[in-house]
Formats: sequence, structure tokens, C-alpha cells
Amino acid sequence: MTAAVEFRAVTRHFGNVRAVDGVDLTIEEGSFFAMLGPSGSGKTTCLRLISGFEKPNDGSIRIFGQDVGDVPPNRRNVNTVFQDYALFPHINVRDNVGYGLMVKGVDRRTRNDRAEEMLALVKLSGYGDRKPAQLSGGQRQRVALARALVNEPRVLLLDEPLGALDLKLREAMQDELKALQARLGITFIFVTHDQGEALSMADRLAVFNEGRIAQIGTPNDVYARPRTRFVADFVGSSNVLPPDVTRAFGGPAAWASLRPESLHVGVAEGATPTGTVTGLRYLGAGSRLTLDVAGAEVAALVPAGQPVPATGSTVGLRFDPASLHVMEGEG
Amino acid sequence: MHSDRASLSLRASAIAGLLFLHLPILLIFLYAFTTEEKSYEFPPPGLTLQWFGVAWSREDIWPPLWLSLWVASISTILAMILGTLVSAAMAQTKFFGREQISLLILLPIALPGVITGMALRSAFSIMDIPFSTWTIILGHATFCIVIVYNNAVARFRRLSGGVMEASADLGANGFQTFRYVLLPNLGTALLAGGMLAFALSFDEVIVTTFTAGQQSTLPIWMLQELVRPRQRPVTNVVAIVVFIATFVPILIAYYLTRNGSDIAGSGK
Amino acid sequence: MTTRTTLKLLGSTTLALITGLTPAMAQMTSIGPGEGELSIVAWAGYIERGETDKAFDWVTKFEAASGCKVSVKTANTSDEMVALMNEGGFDLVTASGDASLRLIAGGRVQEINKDLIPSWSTIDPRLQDAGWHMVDGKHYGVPYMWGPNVLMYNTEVFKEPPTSWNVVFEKMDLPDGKSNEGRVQAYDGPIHVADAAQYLMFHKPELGITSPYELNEDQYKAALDLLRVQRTLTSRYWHDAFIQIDDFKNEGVVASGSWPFQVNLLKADNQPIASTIPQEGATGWADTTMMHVDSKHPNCAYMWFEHQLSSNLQSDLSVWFGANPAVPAACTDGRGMQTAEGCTANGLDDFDKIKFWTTPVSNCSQGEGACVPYYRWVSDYIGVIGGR
Amino acid sequence: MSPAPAILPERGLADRLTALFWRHPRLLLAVLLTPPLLWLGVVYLGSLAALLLQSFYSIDEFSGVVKEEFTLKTYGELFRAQNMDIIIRTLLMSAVVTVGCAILAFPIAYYAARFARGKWKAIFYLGVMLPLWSSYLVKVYAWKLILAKEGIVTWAADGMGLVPVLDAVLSIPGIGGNSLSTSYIGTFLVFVYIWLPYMILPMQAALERVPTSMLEASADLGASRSQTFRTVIFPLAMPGIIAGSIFTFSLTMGDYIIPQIVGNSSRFIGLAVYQLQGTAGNTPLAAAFAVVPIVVMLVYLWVAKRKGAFDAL
Repeated sequence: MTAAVEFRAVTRHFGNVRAVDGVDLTIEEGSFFAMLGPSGSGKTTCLRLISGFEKPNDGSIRIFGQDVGDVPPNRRNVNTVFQDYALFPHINVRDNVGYGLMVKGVDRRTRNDRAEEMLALVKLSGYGDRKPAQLSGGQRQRVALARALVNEPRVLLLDEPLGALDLKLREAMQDELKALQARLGITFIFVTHDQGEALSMADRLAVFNEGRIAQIGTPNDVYARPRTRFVADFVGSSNVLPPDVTRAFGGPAAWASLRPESLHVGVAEGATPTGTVTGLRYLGAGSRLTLDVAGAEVAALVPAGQPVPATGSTVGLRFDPASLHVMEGEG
Repeated sequence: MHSDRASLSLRASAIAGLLFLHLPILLIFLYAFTTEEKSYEFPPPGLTLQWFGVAWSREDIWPPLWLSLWVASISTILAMILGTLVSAAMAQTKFFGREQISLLILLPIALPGVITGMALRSAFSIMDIPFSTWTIILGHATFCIVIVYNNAVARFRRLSGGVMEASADLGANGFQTFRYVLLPNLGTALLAGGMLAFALSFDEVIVTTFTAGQQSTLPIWMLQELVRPRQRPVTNVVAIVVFIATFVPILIAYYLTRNGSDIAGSGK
Repeated sequence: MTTRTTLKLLGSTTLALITGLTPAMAQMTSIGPGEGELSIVAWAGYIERGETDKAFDWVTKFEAASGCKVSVKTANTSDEMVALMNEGGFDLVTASGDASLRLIAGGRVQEINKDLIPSWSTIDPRLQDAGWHMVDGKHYGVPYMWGPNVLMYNTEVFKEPPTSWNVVFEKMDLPDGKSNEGRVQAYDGPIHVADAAQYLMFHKPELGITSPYELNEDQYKAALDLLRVQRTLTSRYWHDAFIQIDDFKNEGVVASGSWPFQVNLLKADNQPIASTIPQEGATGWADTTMMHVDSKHPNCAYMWFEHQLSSNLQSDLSVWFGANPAVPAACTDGRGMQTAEGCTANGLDDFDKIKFWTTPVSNCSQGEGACVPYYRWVSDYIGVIGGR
Repeated sequence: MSPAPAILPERGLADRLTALFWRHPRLLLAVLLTPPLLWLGVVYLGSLAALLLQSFYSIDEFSGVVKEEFTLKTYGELFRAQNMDIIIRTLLMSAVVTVGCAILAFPIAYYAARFARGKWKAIFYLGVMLPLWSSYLVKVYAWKLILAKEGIVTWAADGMGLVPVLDAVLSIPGIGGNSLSTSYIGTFLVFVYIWLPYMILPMQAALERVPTSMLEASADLGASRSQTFRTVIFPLAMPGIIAGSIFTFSLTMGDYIIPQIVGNSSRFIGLAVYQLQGTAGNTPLAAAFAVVPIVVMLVYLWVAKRKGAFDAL
């Protein structure tokens, strides 16, 4: 498989701020790739570097093997679904969708037919005559999607596409986007700060921190084997153990991560380590305990139906040693 | 109860304020019909319709009227071009000197007109430029730029920056983006700004007296008529006609800009 | 306009052009064909083409005969006339005595050749060589008209004509029993200092004033003090004839120094207005038509010089403005509307009682640098009006 | 789906120019800014420089010809008592007019921004705009008639038996006079009237940006009307007031027509500049006078900028 997008030592800074700092990245063609990170971590800048709205100060970007350092956005066969959709307010939905064809000089009839096809694809048949202002948030999002797809781009960029939608709609759209990508077979690159969204949708994901990629891999890799404390912290809600606490858990003197759901709470006798219950939160599907283990705060999940120890009591912790993940990186 | 209804005193003072703004205008209307010719006295000694006919047949009204229309049209066009260019630049990026430029645009309207007028006159005399229609236009366009700029920049601010990028993203080159996205969205704001600039130029007298030389614009003609009255009510007739003629463009400007937060037309 | 040096250079080049032309400008020796245009700076009402009153038109016929189209720029004060002529672009100016010498000194007007003006000999001999247009034996203009600054008053308040200027200078009760505060006006021009001086000349002989235009420091200070009293009586000064007319009609003004022009217009409007020259005498103006040094239409200008002396123009003008013609024959030859009685009413016989406007200079009959020059009159009068 | 090329071909000049501007964004900025900067920076600032230059010349007092030699003499003249009077008088009047406009404008702007809806909104808008755009000169002359001794105010006062009140007002020393039209009160009234719309519009714009919820929040927290006004509405309206005051202050400072027609003949800066330059031909002193409003307005704009008032203009 060829690489759809390739970053080689790409740096982009704004004044003194290094928004993107020496990023190397390869995104396979046909994959569903997520860029995950807190705001200001450089993920959106990476997206804008691909679409051409930003230019790298250093390094090179290739799209399907071609260097795009000199190619303005309008000539890149890459389309974007913008975070705020950026629909043209003065024209109707059909013309919005057909816009990309119009500027290429496609005649009106063909353009309208293609626009209707696209609207059907995003389940908005019959909405062509409306103005963007007359649509709901979810509908606008679909129009933005249809508009971006009408040009048959080889890469589709999505900038926090679901951020403005409510929870239920978001979940439905996640499934739809995933299905659409599978059907069209084109490369989707999407940016999100929601780790759940990234984990559930992406084939591969890159976790960004302070302009660099902290880790890149499949969702399972990243979730189960975070390379750094930052990744462990940001992706899911792992216990991050300092070296001496790792030792108390029977591991080497190094930073390690341990998922709360991997810890089983039982009697203190014969267990290593032990901890004191300091807090308790009921979650419905179980309870989340906060424990003091060797001076560090550690979380553990108690599934529903099992006895919940009282606050202040001492309990023993048992776990599969394989689930104690020692991290390579420090940061 | 706090937010829905205005208190009686607020409503009363607001309406009283509006009436205060209109009392002299009623008077202008009244004195267009007075029988007294050379000076004003209150109450007017009698009423007549003759001044409308007299104004129509006065030949000396027409050249200033045409000159004013011509000057206002050219100044407005120039101001629209320059104002749009600078607002596009200001909306685009942050750059060094941005603040200074915004101050510079504001200056011709923030400094008293007598200063602008006198400065231009000094420059004309130093450069040995003879007074002409173009020297009037030069002055007018200078202070009209800010009107167009204010309207355009407010619209740029409201227009999410994304739509221009979206257009480029979809394959449009810069000219297509300008034609299909920018112009339709900016159009009404430019039109509103242009109409207000026109009205401003049409009524300007403070700067014009310095830049006009021998020619008379309509306001200068009025000034001459008012200090040297022969058939003084004729000036009132002209004022009424201009008042009614500006009513429509102002109304249109209002409907073009009313959906935005940009209040059109502040500034003179 | 890139640097100051360029500015300076351009500025001085312009100046050099203007000043450089002055000596090179030879006096005209013959009148050629007209250039088709003539622009005149004039007092309001001086150059009428029948727009205000159809009977008074002395431009239309001139245009037809000479082919010179006349355009007029009205000036309200002598200072404005000097400024306009300094700016340039005009051919002629109807300058009063307080402007004419300044124009000559500034090199803004050119010497004229009276041999090219056949009617020169008909001019009143008292005006032919008057000091306000003749310097070093050279003539710089053609006399146009002269008149007194009269005391205009409301006949309902003054049953008898006031005999003294004190009604506008001193706080007093007028014949109707009410104070004159806020009911009198004065001219909004520095030359009005001379009116005060003339009043003092009569009432305070101990000051030793010999001419209201030649004042030493003490005399000048006394005049300013009198004007400060007048400030307390005056609501608003007048500089525009028509605003003064308005003020007499609806501002309750009943007495003021004025021109016969306003008097005639108010009388024509059936207002209770009359005028007089009180016992102190009056200042007055004698206006001279002068030609700009860079006049682009000299032939038309000389045609106008001749035209302005024609007795029917002089006659109509003197009726219209309520003043005296520069050509005395116009009073009596019946070619215009003026009559001998009219000229008498306008003060033709008072010539000697009138102190004509002239520019105050520091070197005067009292000695070198003994008198207060005009520029101080300008700034101090602004101060007096501002209440200082 | 047949794979389209990753890079689309370049079509014509428009695409080439687009690419050029994309590669060099400064170039686009330069193209956009050059004409307006040439106009404003060279023509306008150049003219102001020409004006300033003149203030360092002096005038020959007798012939009235400008002497083009560098001197500070003209600035010395500016500090003469009668000229300082003019400056102080003008600045005071501008300040009082600005405050007067702000007080009168507030209820109109507040009502129009917060309560007027639909038709009433349009009426308020037109009601403010029409006087703004109807002939300035004719309005001023109408005021002369309103304020004259035998004018409308007197006539109305007579009809309502308020003549003693009018007389009392006119007898106030310093600002009173023989009639409203010849007193500082009259000048003030006309200034306030003529510039009022310039205060209402930016104030209304600023108030319209205040979210209703913010006022409700304040009321919710137990603030009385006057507390809400003092602590919420007034500070939020402030940028609008400052923006409006730029106009009222500057316009009052520079006007030369109103003080000629209404008032007691005392000079204001605008009138002094106009007469010194236009009628007296003393351009150097006029230029020196003109420096005063320029300095005042530059300071004013600097303060306004810091208060964020420019957005409300």
C-alpha cells in the first residue's frame, strides 16, 4: 500500500510557539486515521498543513508520494469538513454541495445531479432548496460532508467533525462515518480531542502532545500499552505509577501504567500490594474505589454485584502481571 | 419584569429625544411655505406653494446639484474600492503595523474637518495644484473611506473565516472565491456603506469650502443662499427635496444591514 | 511630497514664480481683444447682474459688448479680500482703503496705465490721486465708489435720529426707556477700532488723536478700553450684511454701525429703519478696483475699468448701495437712477467729515514706529470680542 | 472509484496568481494595502505634514504674505492670552457638548437597543439617521430662528407663561446673554443637537452587544435597577460612549459655521482657523491653531484604543 500522506520532520511555528515540532508521520491509503490530543497540541495544525492552509517552516509533506510544498489548497485533491462546517450562507444546500464542481466548470445539470446523489448518500434528499441557516446542526454537518465528498477527494480531512453535536447524534454519526469510509474506501483523517471517539473509530491513531507525536499505533496498542505517562493519562483513565510504587506492585523501578479495571480488590492477607480505601464513587455498572498504595493514589473498579469495602478499610490488590505495563518514555 | 418592558420614564425620554431631533426639521418644512422672502420671522406671516415652482425654475440650482451628485458618486466609488481593499487586508492576517493602519483610516474622520480641509488646501498650494472638481473629490473620498471600511470590516468579522478556506479547499482559485463567496456576502455591507458615504459627501460643507476653489457644490450653494438671501425659502425647498431623496437610500441601507450587529453609517 | 526638503523646494519655487514675475510684469500700453473671461473679488452688492433686483444690472450688457464673461467671488471683510488676492486666480478686486495698501505692499496688484482709461478724467478729483491707491506717484487702481459707515437705528425706538455714537459705545437708556444692553451691534472687523478712536477724538480731545488710523500706545489703549465697554453691550458682532438684517428683524437689535446697503434693504422691506451720521462724524470706505499682478485677462480688466466709470453704472450703483459715485457727474446727468438729492442723502457733501479706511502702520505722522500697526489691531480685536 | 490525481493540474493565469499569492502572502497584503496606503499615507498624511510645516512659518504683518523661514514665533503667538482663551473656550465647550450628548443619547440608544422591536426599531433607526443626513446648514439656520429673541422659544415661553424662567436662564452670568441665539447656551444647544446622532449610533451598537442574559443575571443576583445600570450597563456602554465622544468632541472642536451663526461672536478654534486662514490669510497661525485639535485627538484616540472603543465605531 502507498502512503496517502507522509510528514518528514515537519515543523511549523507561530512566533515562538512550536505548534508542530519535527513530526514524522505516515498515513496509509484507505485507512481511518485519528489525530488525538488536547487543544493546542498541534493536531489541527497538522490537518491544515495537509490541506494547505498552513505551510511548514521546515520538513516536507507528500500526498500520494508527491511533494506539495508548492501546491496551493485549491489544487490539492484533498477536501475538508470544517469544525464549524463553514457552509456558504448565501446559497442553498444544493449549490453548497455543487460548489466544488461549479468552480471546476461542470455544467449545472450534471452538478445538480451529483449534488442530489451526494445528499442521498448523507440521507438529506429533498433538502437541496434550503438555506444552511434553516438546517439543524446534524444536518449541516451532513451537508458539509456531502460538499467535501462531491469532488471525489483521495483524502478527506475532518476537523472535530462531531464536536458541535449532542451525545446521541454524535454516536449515530460515528457509526455512519465509519460505514461511509468503509464503503468509499478513501482515506479519512480526523482530528479530535475525545479519546473515546478516536479509539472507537480509527484504524490507527496518533496522540499529540506539545507539537510532537507522543505515540502512534492501533487503538488497542495505545490504550493498553501507552508509551508515556502523558498517553496513559490522556487515553483512558489509567493509574500511572511512579517507580517506587511500581516496585510495590512487583515490577521494575520504572514508571508503569495499570488500568483500574485490571485491579481486583480482595482481602488484605497474602496480597501484594495492599492499600487503604480513601474514596468511593458509584458508577452504575460498578463502583470506582480510590486507594492509597504506598503513598500514591490508585484507582480500582469493583464490578456490580461484588462486595464494596468500606472507606478506611485495608484491602489487598490482585492483578495479572501482564497488565502492568512498564512505559518506555518518561514524558 | 426587568427585561421585557421599558420603564415609563425611559420610554418617555427616548421619545422626547427623538422629537428633539426632529423639531428643527419640522421648522424647515414649515418655512418652505412661508410668504416671507428675505429673512425669517416667527410665526411666518403667510403660507404659499410658490417656492417649489421658483426652485424648479432657478437655473443656478442645477449646476451645484449636478456637481454634488458627480462628486458624491466618484468619491463613493473611490472610497468603496479603497475601503474594501483595506478591510480585506485587515480581515486577513495579523501583520506589523496593523494597529497603525486602523488609526490612519480613522484619522480623517476623527480630526475636525477644518483640519482636513486646511491640510489639503496647504498641500494643493504647495504642490501648485489648481482647484478643480478633482480636488473636491480628493477631500471627500478621504473621509468616505472610513465609512465603507467600517461597514465592510464588520461584515468580514461576521463572515466566518472558514468560508473562504472552504472555497479554496473545494478547488476555487482566489478570483473564484472573490466572485462566488466574498462578493455576495460582502455586497450588502458595501452597498450600505456606499450609500452612506454618498449621503455624507453630498452634504459636506466644512472640508469642501477649503478644497472647492470657484465651484459650488449644493451645500456651498446653500451656504451662499443662506447668508445672502434672495428667496430664502428656496433653500428650504431644496433641503426638503434632499431630505426626501435621502429617505429611501437610508431605508434601504437599514434593511441591508439590519441583521448584523454592524450599525451602519456612524461617522461624518 | 516625500520629504520636507521637496516641500520646501516646491514651496519656494512657487513663491519665486510669483515674486519673480512682479518686476518683469510691464505696464500695459495698449488694449487688445478680450480674453473672454473676467473674475472679480467684490463686496456683496457691488457687481450686480439683476439677480436680486432686475432693475440693477451692470454686468449683462458689459458681457455682451466685451465678450468677457464675469464671475464674482464675494468677500465679507477686507482681510478676506487680501487673503483671496494672495491666493491668486482673480483679475480684479474692489478693495477698500484698509486693504489696498496691503495689496500694493504685498506685490499682489499691478500698476495701471490710466492713459488706457478714457474716462479717467471724469473721476472726482478728490479721489484721483488718493493715498490709498497711489504710491510713489504710481496708480494701482481705479476708484469705484465711496461711502460713510452710518449709524443705523430703529425709528420706533429713536423718534429723533440719535446725535451721537454714544448709543453703541456707552451703557445708557435708549429713548424707549430700556437699556441699550444687548440691543446694539458693532462691526466684526479690526478696522472698527478706528470708529472707537474717532469717537474718542471728539469726546476726549486730551488724548490728542489726530487720525483714527494713527494711534500711539496710549490712544490705542483708550480705544480698546472703549471697545471693552462696547463688548458688554453687544450680544453679537456683525460681519455679514444679511445676518445683520436678520438681527435687526428678529434679534431685537435697534442700533449699530452699518452700511447704507443694509439700511436700503430694510427700508425696502418696510422695516422701521433709518440712518444718520452723528456729530462725531463717521469712518468710511473708498473702494478702488485693483488688478492682480498675475491677471490672466488683462484686456478684459481694462475694458471693465472703463466700463465701471460709465456714468449710468455709477449712478445705478450708488442708488443700489446707497453710496457715492466715483464719477460726480453720475449724480446729475440723469443717465442712471441717481439724483442730486440722492447723492446729498448718501453723504456726497460730507466727504470732509469722513475718515476713510486706511491700513494702520507703525510709521505714521506721529513718528517712526510711533503708531500701533494693523496686525496688533487684528489680534487685539479678537481678544476684545473674546472678552479680554 | 477511479483514482483521481493527488494534485490537480494548474488551469490558467488565475490559478498561477492564486499560487503566487499563496506562496507569498505578504505579496497579497502589499497588493491590497498599497492603494489605500498611498492615498491615506501619502495624500492625507502628506497634507497634514504640509500643514504642520506652515505652522513653523510666520506672516509679514503688513502685507499678509507668508514668510517661508523656520521660526517658532507663530507658536509663541498661540500662547497669547486671547488665543489661549480661544483654546480653553473650545475645549470646555467640546467637553460640555460631549457630556450633554451622552446624557441625551443614552435613553434613545438604550431604548432602541433593548426594547424597540420590528417596526419601532426601524422608526428609531430612521429617526436617528434622517436628521443626521438632512442638510446641516439648513438645520443650523433653523436653530437660529428657534433661538432668536423674537423666535420660537420666546414665543412658546410667552404662550406658556415661562418668560421669567427664560429670563432667569439668560441672566446666568458667563453663559447667558441677551437671547438664546447670542449666548453660549444657544451655541451649546445647537452643537448638542447637530452632533447627537453621532453619539447615539455607536452607543446603540455597544448596547446591542450586551447580552440580555447579562442584565438578567445582574437582576437575578439582587441588583436594583440603578445598581444594574451602574455596574453592568454603563461599563458595557462605555466603549460606545467613548467612540461617540470622539465624534462629538472632534466635530465641536472643528466646526466653524455654528459659532458664526449662533453665539456671541467669541471665537472657537474651528472659526479661528477658518478666519485666520480663509479670511485673514494668516496660514501660519491657523496651522499652529490646528495643531491643538490634532494633539488633543491623538491623545483621545490613544486612550480610546486602550479602552477598546474602536470596535464600537
